[in-house]
Amino acid sequence: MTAQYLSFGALALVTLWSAYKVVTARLITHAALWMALSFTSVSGIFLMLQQEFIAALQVLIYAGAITTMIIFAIMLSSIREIRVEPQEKRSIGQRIRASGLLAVVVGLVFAAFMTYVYYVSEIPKEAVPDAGLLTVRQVGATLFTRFTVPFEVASILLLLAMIGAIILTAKETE
Amino acid sequence: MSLADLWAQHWFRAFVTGSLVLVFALGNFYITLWLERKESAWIQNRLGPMRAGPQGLLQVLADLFKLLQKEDIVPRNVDRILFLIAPFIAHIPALLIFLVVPFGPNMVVADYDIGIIMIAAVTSYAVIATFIAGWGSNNKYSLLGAMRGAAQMISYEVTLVMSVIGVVMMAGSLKLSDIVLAQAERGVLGWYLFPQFIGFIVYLIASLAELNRAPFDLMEAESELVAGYHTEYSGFRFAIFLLVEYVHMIAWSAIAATLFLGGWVGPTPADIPVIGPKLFGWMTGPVWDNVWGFFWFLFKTYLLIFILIWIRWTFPRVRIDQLMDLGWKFLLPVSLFNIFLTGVMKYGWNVLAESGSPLRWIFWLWR
Amino acid sequence: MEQTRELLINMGPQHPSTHGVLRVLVKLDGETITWAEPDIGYLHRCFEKLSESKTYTQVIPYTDRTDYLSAITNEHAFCLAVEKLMGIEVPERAEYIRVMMAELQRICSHLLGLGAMALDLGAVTGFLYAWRDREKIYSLFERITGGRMLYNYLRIGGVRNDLPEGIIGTPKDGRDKADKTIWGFINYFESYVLPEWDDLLTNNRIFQWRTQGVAPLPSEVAIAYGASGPVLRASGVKWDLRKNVPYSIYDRFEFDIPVGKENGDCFDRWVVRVEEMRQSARIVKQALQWLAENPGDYIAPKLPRVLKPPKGEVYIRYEGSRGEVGVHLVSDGSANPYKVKWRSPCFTHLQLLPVLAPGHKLADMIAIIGSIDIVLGEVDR
Amino acid sequence: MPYSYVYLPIFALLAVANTAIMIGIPKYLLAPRNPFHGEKLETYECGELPFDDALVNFNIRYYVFALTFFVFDMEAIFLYPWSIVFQELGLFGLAEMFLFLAVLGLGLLYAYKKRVLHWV
Repeated sequence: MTAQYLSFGALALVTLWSAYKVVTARLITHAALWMALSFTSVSGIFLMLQQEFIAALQVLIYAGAITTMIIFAIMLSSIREIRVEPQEKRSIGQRIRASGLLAVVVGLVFAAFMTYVYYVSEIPKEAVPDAGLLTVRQVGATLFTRFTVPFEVASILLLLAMIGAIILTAKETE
Repeated sequence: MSLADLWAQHWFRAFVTGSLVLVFALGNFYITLWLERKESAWIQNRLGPMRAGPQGLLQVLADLFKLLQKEDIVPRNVDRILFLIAPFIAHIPALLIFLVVPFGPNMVVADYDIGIIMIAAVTSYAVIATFIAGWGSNNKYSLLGAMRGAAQMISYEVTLVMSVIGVVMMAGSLKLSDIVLAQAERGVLGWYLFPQFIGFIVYLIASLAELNRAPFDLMEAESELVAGYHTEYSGFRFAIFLLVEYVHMIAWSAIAATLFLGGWVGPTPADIPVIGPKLFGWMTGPVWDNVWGFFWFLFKTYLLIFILIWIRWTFPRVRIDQLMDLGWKFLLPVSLFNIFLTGVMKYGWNVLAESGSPLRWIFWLWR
Repeated sequence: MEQTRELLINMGPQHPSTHGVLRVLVKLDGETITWAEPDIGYLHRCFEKLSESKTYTQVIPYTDRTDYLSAITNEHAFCLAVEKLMGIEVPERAEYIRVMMAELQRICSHLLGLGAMALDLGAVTGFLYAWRDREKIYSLFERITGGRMLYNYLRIGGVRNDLPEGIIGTPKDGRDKADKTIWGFINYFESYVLPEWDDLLTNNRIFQWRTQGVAPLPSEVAIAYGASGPVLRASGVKWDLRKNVPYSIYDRFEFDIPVGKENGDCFDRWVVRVEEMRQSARIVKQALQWLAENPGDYIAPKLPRVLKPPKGEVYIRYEGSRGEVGVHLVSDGSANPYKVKWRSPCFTHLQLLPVLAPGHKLADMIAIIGSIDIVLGEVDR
Repeated sequence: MPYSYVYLPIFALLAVANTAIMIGIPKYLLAPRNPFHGEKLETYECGELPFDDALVNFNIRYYVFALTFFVFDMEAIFLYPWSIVFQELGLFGLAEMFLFLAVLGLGLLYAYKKRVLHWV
């Protein structure tokens, strides 16, 4: 079991660290790539939970499509610097603010709060032992029988997203 | 710990099989590169490399050795981190694709249930690698190449996925070995090439675009963008991109062979009528099955590679807007139509198969 | 949302598809060209100034090097100018040899131009097929003149030497003798090469996508910019100096002038060149027939060693492979020309680039450069 | 079997190791190292010195491609489970998916009519 814990710890660390870097990276392209790494390690956590389908979707949609979309969005923005200029000296207050110490503290408080919520809540503390493998077949069998209406609504949602994007760009190019 | 115990450990097995796959990829990279040169020479009334080794077999080695001796230049203005990690990221999906490809009846590294989705997922990293190579180079040609590459690869990824859906519908599984077995049951003429002919053609065109090979090699179009997204790379960093390109070509051909041409399924000498069982009866058993399976797998893969090379040296390059139009306005609707057709035909067969009505022969191909 | 910024890029001087050392500055919006400007002069070799310190005969090898892909036609133009200045009568056999060589050279030059255009559009095989057939012409030329690319073969008043024994061949020669006899080459070219070009490229769907409708050049614009040769004819103007202002013995030959549409695009320029090769082959055949029927060895008149043309000036218009080659020759009566002015068709055509390119994609740029078929050696001289 | 996914990271590791070896060995053992800080280290601009920054903001039209790709990628995700089970669902499943495809097809048609799927 130790290997499992170790790998979970590593994945969690990578996820958190890369998420932190997404916010603090100076170059926006780097931030996008840190985000891709974060998504990837989250998919690793899904794999550890034996949810291969969800893990694959995580990579396909988040690390693939969303990252590509963000990269395209970056191409539209005017941020162009590739090198970071050396910084001038700053006061301690500025440094604290810049180093993200505050963010770390807030994050820790939030984590502590969430741990508390987790302990007092009714959710079983142990992972459900027989959750089993969520196969694609099961997803399909459930999605297309019980959740027909939400499924069709999803198509309308996607359609609206597409039409929205088209209208936006059409306006922009006029 | 004995070797058997070690073999039971997945990480050990992963290392061994991974090394084998790496050797397979590198070896076939070598052969494909040589084949490309010879075949292009053949098409163009030339001899191709002849000096190094018999039929120029060692020419690729000589070229690689030349690249080994090149200075590793990192230009001054590049985004160093992105520039340096791009080849690494590019290499990862090229190898991961082989995880789920069945090389033979019992020769799959890791037979995941989500095989095809995994391939699609892993491929998305190729887009990112291309993009950061182009963006990190801080070169106008590279940037244009990266933009083209990203747009082209995402557009054709959609088409590629859609063209494969038909096969999944026929086989009822995403596992590649299941798909091969489903085809094996149907006999030689039951390969999905025939019922999924539209899907196969769309797959071929889309994989050409996904591979950035002519006539869709727009992101490295040498007459427009010099070398596209890897203009700034030199020495072996450049060679890695070359390697990845060819390994991808092998991988996509292998997947096409698996999905549409029956993978490792093929006749063995023991299948020859009358004399076969007598003369080659000893050529059966699990080991020989794998040998013959691997042979047929390689044969089909190289057939497709041959076709890809043939196409490359025959057609001019299309323009980027024409490529996009082809993808979004033609291939995507066609592949959607293929899904529709497969659905209707399969349903028709399921309904009529038992009825004995003569109408059922219309749907027979989709049985 | 911030406005899109235009991207200014350099195409050339070290670019794979600028046919020599041409630099084109291109402004891009996305991938659409909004502005383009050629920057020339990287190959300037002072041809015109250099000629002033050479004798008339010594200038001929320099003319080879202006449009180095079409050397014979340049020599022909210059020789015609000097002959007109001095009033020299050229022997009939020499005239036929000159015309035959010039038309073979035209085929050779068009082959390379079209092949290079195909290469730029990504059809590497088409380029190598062009190279293969050009090689056959070169080996013929090598036997006739001793040189493969730069010949120095024409002389003022005639040609340097007669055709070698057996090079004409017979009309029955086919593919097997394509690089041994001229008849063999022409038969091979007409029966094998031209259909192959049609199959491989002209009728290729992708090729048509890439060229049809790209960079249309209205005929009035073409005339206003001084376009000539295949570029002008592709815009639907039936203008060929060989027919309209006949020189040498072109009035004795039968051939057609292929023209394109009113708004000639890259595809028209391609088709016109392919057709011109066919017409050139026709002319060569007629010349070969005459040469076979009229053997002789009078190929150049006896002239003094140092030519001193009378004072005066002369202008010759010559239909070169790429358009109108103009030679303006001024003589002050000494052994050296006072002034040689070379009108280069490529130089004129290059000015069309800023007109043709805007509004098209970056990829069309190379199709345009390929279709106006420039040789930088001639542009910069 | 969660462990069977150990193949993914190990394969990725092998790919990275292979790249590192292939780049590293020539770099430190065979290749010349001549850090001449001159024009050699400039980026390629066809033989001219690079001018202007390469990284400009591009036309917004490109963004539509990313979004359309995203929408169809989502659609593909619904298609995968459906394609496995559609034989068991019968006519109902068929109709369900065709409705879904038709709705998204409308989006593609709209994009086609608005001429936004046109590379600039």
